[in-house]
Amino acid sequence: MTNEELQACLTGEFPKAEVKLGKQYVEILVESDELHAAAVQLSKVPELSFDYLFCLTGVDYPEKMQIVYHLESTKHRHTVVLKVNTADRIDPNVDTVSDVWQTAKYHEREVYDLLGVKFNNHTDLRRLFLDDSWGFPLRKDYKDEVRIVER
Amino acid sequence: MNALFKYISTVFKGVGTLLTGMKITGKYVFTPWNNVTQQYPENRDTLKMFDRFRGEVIMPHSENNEHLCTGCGICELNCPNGSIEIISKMELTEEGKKKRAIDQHIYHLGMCTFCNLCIKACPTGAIVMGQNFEHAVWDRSKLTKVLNQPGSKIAQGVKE
Amino acid sequence: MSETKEIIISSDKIHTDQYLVNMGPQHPSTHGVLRLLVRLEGEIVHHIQPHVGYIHSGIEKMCESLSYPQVIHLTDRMDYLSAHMNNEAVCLCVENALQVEVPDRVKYIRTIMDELTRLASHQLWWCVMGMDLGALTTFFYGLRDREHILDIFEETCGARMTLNYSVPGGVMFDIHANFQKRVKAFITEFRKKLPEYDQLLTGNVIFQERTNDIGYLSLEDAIAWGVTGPSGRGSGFSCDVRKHNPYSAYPLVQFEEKLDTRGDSFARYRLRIEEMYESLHIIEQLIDNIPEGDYAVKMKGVVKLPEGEFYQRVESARGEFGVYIVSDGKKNPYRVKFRSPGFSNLFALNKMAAGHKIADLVAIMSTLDLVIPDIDR
Amino acid sequence: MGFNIYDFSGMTHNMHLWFMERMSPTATTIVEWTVIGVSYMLFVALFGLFLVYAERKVCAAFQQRLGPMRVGFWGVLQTIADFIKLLMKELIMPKSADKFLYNLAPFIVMIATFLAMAVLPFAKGLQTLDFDIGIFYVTAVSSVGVIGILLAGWSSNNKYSLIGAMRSGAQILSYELSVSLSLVTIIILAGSMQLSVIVESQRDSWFLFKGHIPSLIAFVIFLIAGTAETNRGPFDLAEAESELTAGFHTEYSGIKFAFFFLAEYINMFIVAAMATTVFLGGWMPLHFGSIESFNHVMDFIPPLVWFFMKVCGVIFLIMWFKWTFPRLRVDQILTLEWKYLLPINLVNILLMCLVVLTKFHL
Repeated sequence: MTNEELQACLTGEFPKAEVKLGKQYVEILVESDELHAAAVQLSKVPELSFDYLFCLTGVDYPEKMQIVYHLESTKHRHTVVLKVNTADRIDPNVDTVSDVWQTAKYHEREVYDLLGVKFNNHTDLRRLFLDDSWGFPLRKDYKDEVRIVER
Repeated sequence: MNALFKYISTVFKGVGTLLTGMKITGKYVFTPWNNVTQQYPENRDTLKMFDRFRGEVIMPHSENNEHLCTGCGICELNCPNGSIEIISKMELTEEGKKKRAIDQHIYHLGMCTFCNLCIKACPTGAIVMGQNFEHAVWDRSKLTKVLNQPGSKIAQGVKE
Repeated sequence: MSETKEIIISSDKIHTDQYLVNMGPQHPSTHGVLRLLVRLEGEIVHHIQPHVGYIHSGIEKMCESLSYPQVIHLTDRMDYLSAHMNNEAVCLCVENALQVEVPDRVKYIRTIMDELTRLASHQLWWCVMGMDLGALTTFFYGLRDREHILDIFEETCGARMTLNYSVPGGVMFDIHANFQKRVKAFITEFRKKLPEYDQLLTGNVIFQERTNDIGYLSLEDAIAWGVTGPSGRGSGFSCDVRKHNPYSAYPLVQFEEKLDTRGDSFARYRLRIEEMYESLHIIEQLIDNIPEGDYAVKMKGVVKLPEGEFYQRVESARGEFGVYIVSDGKKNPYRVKFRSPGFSNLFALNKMAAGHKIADLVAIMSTLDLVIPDIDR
Repeated sequence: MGFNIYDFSGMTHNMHLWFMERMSPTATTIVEWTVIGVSYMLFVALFGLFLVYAERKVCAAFQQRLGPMRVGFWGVLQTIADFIKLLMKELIMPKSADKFLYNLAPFIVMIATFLAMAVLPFAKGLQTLDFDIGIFYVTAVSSVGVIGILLAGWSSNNKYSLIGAMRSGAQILSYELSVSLSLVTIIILAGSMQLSVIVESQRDSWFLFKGHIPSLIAFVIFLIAGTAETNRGPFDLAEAESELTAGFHTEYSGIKFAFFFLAEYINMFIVAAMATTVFLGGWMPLHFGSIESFNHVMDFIPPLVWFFMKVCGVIFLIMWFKWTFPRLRVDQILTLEWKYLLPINLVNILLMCLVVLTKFHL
């Protein structure tokens, strides 16, 4: 499917979500309470069948946290970027997708570790790289006077 | 009977593959003149690094103790790790104008990652990569170097 | 630790305890500072919990305060065995964002460098694989051949591993005058040495016994766990970025994406060996046809990306490497995420190795070809 | 004292008489024991050092390297330097180790090696004990060493050590069978278990050639099983560097580690010496049936040189195995023994019986 076709298809499938054609990929922005349903739909609908999650990350914007899922379908070879904004920046919460794509389990742990995003229903949400006492280093307001030298 | 035949052929095939492997290693053990060891400190005289090898940042000086550095600080800006510090000073030119010049080009070898960005950015080609790679010292402070030699001055005709 | 609570199980007749062994952070076969918490029963591995982060260096955080050319030199230090692919990924991402078209010469040089890096990485993987299985001599044969590639790198790029050769808009230097001659000499030499690898290790009956039907990973699991590269292709997961999202000079060359549906250790092993042949084939097609031209396009002194999000996928030696850059229009990225192949591959280890023996765990880990800084970043 | 390089029996006999003239029989026995003991210890230390050096050089040659080159000419003093280093190292003991067993283990391993060495005929007359059950004795005492390994693994209170020791136990117990059976094949041929008799009956032709194919198969099986007995690669599961860091001797340091290390190399010597004695004619020179001049030249080389030449050749072969093959897995090592070596061995004994009954070997 080309990006335009994919966009049309996604608009039909997700009437509530915001689907737009980005520079590279089709981007779809869903509400955080609809994330899990959307993820299931994206992976199960035969025309879409996004079965391969190749990148999961979070971005700390001034007002919100955004979790970005890069998905590919190994059957149709089309790619989509699924985005979800959290309501709260300080104590962000989204549903886990690790039951849909297994690899998300550890990617979500990484995002939790570095950005402090909590994933609801995650089976094993512990920090991955850092100590429990550490802050969330990829947040923009993270300060570490010892280890970070500002130039 | 078939099973017995299979068993025997497994044994012979297995031994055969083992002997093939031994042939390869045997080929090398009996040709010791093909050894690839380089005896490093002993071959220091003949050891020549490639001319692009990035060993350390140096500032070449001419025989009149002149270099090409104007003290513009572009290398300092381009360095990702803060290995370069430029201390500039103001000098009076012959016409009596004030002009910025280099006082000390400080280079922290211990922080350098040899990424070549400073050399690529240098507008006058004042700094280059040297081939020396034997950087081990007993004292960490010796890794901080001043690249411009004492008493050196900028060569004639170098413009910022 | 949550694992310690559930270690005691007992059967009706014989009372057996499972026990926990820490493999790593200092362990010869984890190739770095990876720690595997392994739950064993006798020799049988029941569960593997990888603990990572021992050399987490915060590269993504560092990148947020560096300019784009400076970001590139840090990517060398993640997956140090596919340094050039990592460099190239960031460069391609920046070039796509700025819509810069690089000269054909650059594309050719980058592709040749990619494949040389892949060869060097696979050579090191091969010799370490042999060493993990106890055949120590392979280690030196692999390194011996890898030395030639490193010499080529050193002559052209100035460094042996942390190349930092790609820059936005091109490459840092033009190729050295000896480059083509040396590469061709290496190919002739290595085409003679590669069959020896097979004779020494692949055909060996002990090796066959150690790898066949060990560490099975199904296609579904490979996709679900995002196992890419030769490890994923060993399960039949067609995931070669060079084929599906071609970049640089890959659209111009003929090569095959080798797939194997067996999904065991030997499939992953054999695919890497075959990939070495394919890499040689790709280089042979390009090395004589490097077009004349500039080795870099002129870029502005300060590279600024337009506002937006950019993603670039490349095929590194271990699998799919991705760079995700969020830019707010300044000279440093707002957020950089590196999708490292090793990270996803590692966590499929439990799926593959559970139920096998300790020795198999080591072999399976070897076939995944993990580089720990790539996982920890 | 009647020193004869081709026959030491006169010399030893004269020495015995010389002591007897000057001392009481009890004192003579004590002095003789001491002399023998000291000379064995010296031999073990020196030959162990030589073997370690040889291994490093041979391994380097297999890997296209040079090996140690710095200490002394071509690094000949390297192992001595290493030995001094090991002597000076601190002896570390894990806090919760079983102290008595932990300290005992290296000595048991060492004692087993010394016991096995006692019957080896180095040259004519240069043999300490000449039992009529020599082969039986060697197979018996060489398996005492496994107790040391098991103790070391158990008492270290380290899971890696324990796994290594258990592997070693399973391995040595099974391979003991193959070693003995392959020696039985030759006992059938020789009709004696006394090592001096076995060597003597190979005067005209070595058993490797005399016994035709059955003895060749027995030789190969003996080499494989012997390598496994000594815990060397490809059967080095007990130490399995990439799996168990160092296996049963993970927790040992300094001189106690050196004991294990030395014992491994001396065990390799014992296996090679047994292979030499039983299959390759011991200290007997190489003879070809009717080529008189050739046989005469071979006779000129002293038996001691013959013995060590053959031993070094076998040791080189064992090293060749180690530096070529990947390690086997623990279940494969048992498969190899019980499914391949043992049945082949039993059939081989039958074949050998046929050879002997049909007088084919004469």
